[in-house]
Amino acid sequence: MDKRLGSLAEAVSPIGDGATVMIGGFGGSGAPIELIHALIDKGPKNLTVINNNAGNGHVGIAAMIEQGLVAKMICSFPRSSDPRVFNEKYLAGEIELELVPQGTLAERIRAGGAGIPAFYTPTAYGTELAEGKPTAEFDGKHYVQERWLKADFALIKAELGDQMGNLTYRMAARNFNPIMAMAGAHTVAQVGTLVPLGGIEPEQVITPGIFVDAVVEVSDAKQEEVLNREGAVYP
Amino acid sequence: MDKRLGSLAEAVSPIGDGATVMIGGFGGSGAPIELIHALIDKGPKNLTVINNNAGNGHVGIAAMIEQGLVAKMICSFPRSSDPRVFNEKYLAGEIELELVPQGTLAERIRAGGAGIPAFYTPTAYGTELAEGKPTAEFDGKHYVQERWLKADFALIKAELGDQMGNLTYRMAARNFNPIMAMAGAHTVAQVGTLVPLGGIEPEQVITPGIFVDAVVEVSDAKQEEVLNREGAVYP
Amino acid sequence: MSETLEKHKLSNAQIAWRAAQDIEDGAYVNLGIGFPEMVAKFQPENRQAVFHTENGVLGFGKAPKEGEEDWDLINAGKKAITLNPGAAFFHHADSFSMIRGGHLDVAILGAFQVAQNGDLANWSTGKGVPAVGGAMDLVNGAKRVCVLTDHVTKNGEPKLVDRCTMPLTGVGCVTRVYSSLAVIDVEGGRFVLREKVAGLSVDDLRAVTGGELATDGEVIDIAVPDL
Amino acid sequence: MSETLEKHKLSNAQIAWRAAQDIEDGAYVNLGIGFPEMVAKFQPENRQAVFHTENGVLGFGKAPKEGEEDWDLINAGKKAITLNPGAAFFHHADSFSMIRGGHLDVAILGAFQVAQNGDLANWSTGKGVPAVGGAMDLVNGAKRVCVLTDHVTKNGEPKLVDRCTMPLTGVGCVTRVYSSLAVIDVEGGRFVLREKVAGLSVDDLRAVTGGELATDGEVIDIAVPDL
Repeated sequence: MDKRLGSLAEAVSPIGDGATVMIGGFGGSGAPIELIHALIDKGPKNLTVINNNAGNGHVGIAAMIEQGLVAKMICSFPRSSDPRVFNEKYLAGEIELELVPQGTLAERIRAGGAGIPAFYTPTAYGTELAEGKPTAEFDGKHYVQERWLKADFALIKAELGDQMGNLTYRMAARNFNPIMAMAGAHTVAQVGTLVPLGGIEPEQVITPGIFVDAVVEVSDAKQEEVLNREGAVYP
Repeated sequence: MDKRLGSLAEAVSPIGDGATVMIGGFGGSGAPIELIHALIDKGPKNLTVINNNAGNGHVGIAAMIEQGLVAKMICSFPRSSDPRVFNEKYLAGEIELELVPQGTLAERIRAGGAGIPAFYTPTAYGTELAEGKPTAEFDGKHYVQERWLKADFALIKAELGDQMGNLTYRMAARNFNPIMAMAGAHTVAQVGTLVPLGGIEPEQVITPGIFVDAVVEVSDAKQEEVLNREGAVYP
Repeated sequence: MSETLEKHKLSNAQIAWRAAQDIEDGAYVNLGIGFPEMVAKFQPENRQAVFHTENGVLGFGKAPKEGEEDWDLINAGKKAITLNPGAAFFHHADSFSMIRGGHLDVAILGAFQVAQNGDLANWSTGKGVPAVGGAMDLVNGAKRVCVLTDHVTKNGEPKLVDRCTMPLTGVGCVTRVYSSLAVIDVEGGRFVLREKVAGLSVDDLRAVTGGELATDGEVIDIAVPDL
Repeated sequence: MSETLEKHKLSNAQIAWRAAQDIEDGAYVNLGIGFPEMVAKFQPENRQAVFHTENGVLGFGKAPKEGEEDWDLINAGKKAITLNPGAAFFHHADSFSMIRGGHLDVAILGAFQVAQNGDLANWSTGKGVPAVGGAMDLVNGAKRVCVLTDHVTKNGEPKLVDRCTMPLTGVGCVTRVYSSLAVIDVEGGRFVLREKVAGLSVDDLRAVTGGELATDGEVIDIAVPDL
């Protein structure tokens, strides 16, 4: 078993038009910029992208949107220091938005990975974000039924990885990455360092390899926040 | 903030008659034997105990049952190499059993800790363990609705702990301990070694301290399996 | 009236300071993006609160110096943070398990409107690109949900209202409001005045408060330092 | 007939060997307690399966030598195990997320009865103290659910039946049966014979099989080593 791939292009090659793609990260931390940019190079259209945000500046997810790859965003907070790309498309009616409370987004993704088709949450009860959703009462309190969220692909960023797909994450760059690894039918991880088998202590593995299909090393990965502060534009 | 307690007796002192108590461990691994035995010394009655099993031999949960503390067990597998204590009480109608599939038990506990009052699972659909439970169809497949499981107390075992309640676990002794820590209204952890703050790397914390109310060091903890192989009996 | 209000009203720092005094030692606290973040600065000595941020950190500390930021170590507002000893990282589902599961003692948020039944509107003006973040989870999960806010809008309209007219964040969720003029509990479907700025009467406050502003025992003057 | 069956039937080791040949390189596999555990021993060379156990381990290896057990390192049957390089530990909710979430390629279990519609009964005889463990999760979660079993009970009754009479573990879940006499797929509400022991005819098998035993293309003789 060896899940290592030699190139980013190979890693994103299965992603075609109309795919649903989860992309890890919260703002710039944990965003798999190199995988995203390789996907832009490949250029599939009509993607549905699931991420907490909707891109910042002109790199990463913002660049995907700017380059016309994205038909729909599922996110909790499509705002950033420079949200122009998404905003303009959204206000022009050129991109669809499914707005999901952040905890519900996380739980729906986790449910997708865990085989739980639906669950109840107090979040959003009585608000417009729960309109049209089934509700139920348990022990005198009201809850909204939410459905799992799965994706054809998950693109994530990790710190260490091995050939079986075991992963660790760097500080708060963990965020959505482990649960998206679970919910993607085909999960690709870019890792800062590929280590030999046993290079991650079994007790310190955060994402067990069973959730990961491909691993590609990007030892000089860029941080989205840093790119944006430099005014970078992709491509 | 200092969650350290000086004695096992102090750690179990809030647990009174009729309480629901989650107890970590899978078989002997991860079972907080010293906390359990301290609880036997205190002697509350009519407890509901949640554990994967229902005790083995004459120590730990088996000893709790033998000493008459337990009115009801919620578990998935009340069998062991020496299940006499539970078996006799059960067949005599002296102890109640709620049998829950293991994954549903784990998910119900996790849901209790995560504020999810109910969820749907394919597990047990069409079987007698789903009788009387609501069912629903999603995308053409049938599921059973299961409710969260919470407890007044959780007694767990960890390897390292600090004064804020951050914990790590030893190998497969992790099992139910982290999720029970989440689902217990008052969670007490016995830890093999108390380390200073910062003694656990923030990326290697398995149970963040927010889920833990009290920590007590038991540096010479016994392993249930070893005790049973020695024929130990408590008290 | 508006001049009187301006003269007596607390600064944002003073509101944050007042809120900080109610956070007990050992509390787990989530501070909303922006103004509520100031609460952390005003923790009383000898008390240690542990701060949670939705993106998966417990136990973070002050902002780093400029130039020393690590952009993998940020809070929910995407600002750089540092760690205190005993900090922990975890993924987003675990982070919101802490919130939704009732493990946070206090969430402190801003508000557009708070209603006397505890309804909160703080996420959408109904215009532009909508964005919600974690607010709806926080208001349904934390044991206490506190709001920091100016008592009135820039146009002098009450922000404490009979009934929210803006899109709701949560239903019946707010437990206490720290406004620029008062400390008010939400109890039994009404506002209950606990503290007020010294220069205004209860009736002055009623004039700028929507809904019922009740009293229940003594109303004391808010004591805050100059900030 | 029963003497003929006894003469031709495969040993448990041979059944386990046959099942092992269908496990592809890189597969994630959960083996039930007892007889199915033997499958691990018979992995073809040059193929590497990763074994999962419900109590929170991926990538475990052989049993340790007697006296070298670490009782914190056990499998779901509470037997001591060892780790292979690349192993990982995780908690019970994550472990069953792997199962329920469809991440396991194969689950291999024992059976009391398998019905032609794929129903499985393997957890309760209806007597004594009931115990279910993880079986109900495994049969609803793994991509392929395979059963290892004697073809008939000790009394000669079919274990492959028209309809289960014992308490069900799962509905329509079994995909393949490796019995002591045959390899049988469950497809379209019937048993489809793929392989059989050399000494018996298809009609011989039908005589000891409940429900419909269909054929669909060639039926080959099971090739297994002496074990």
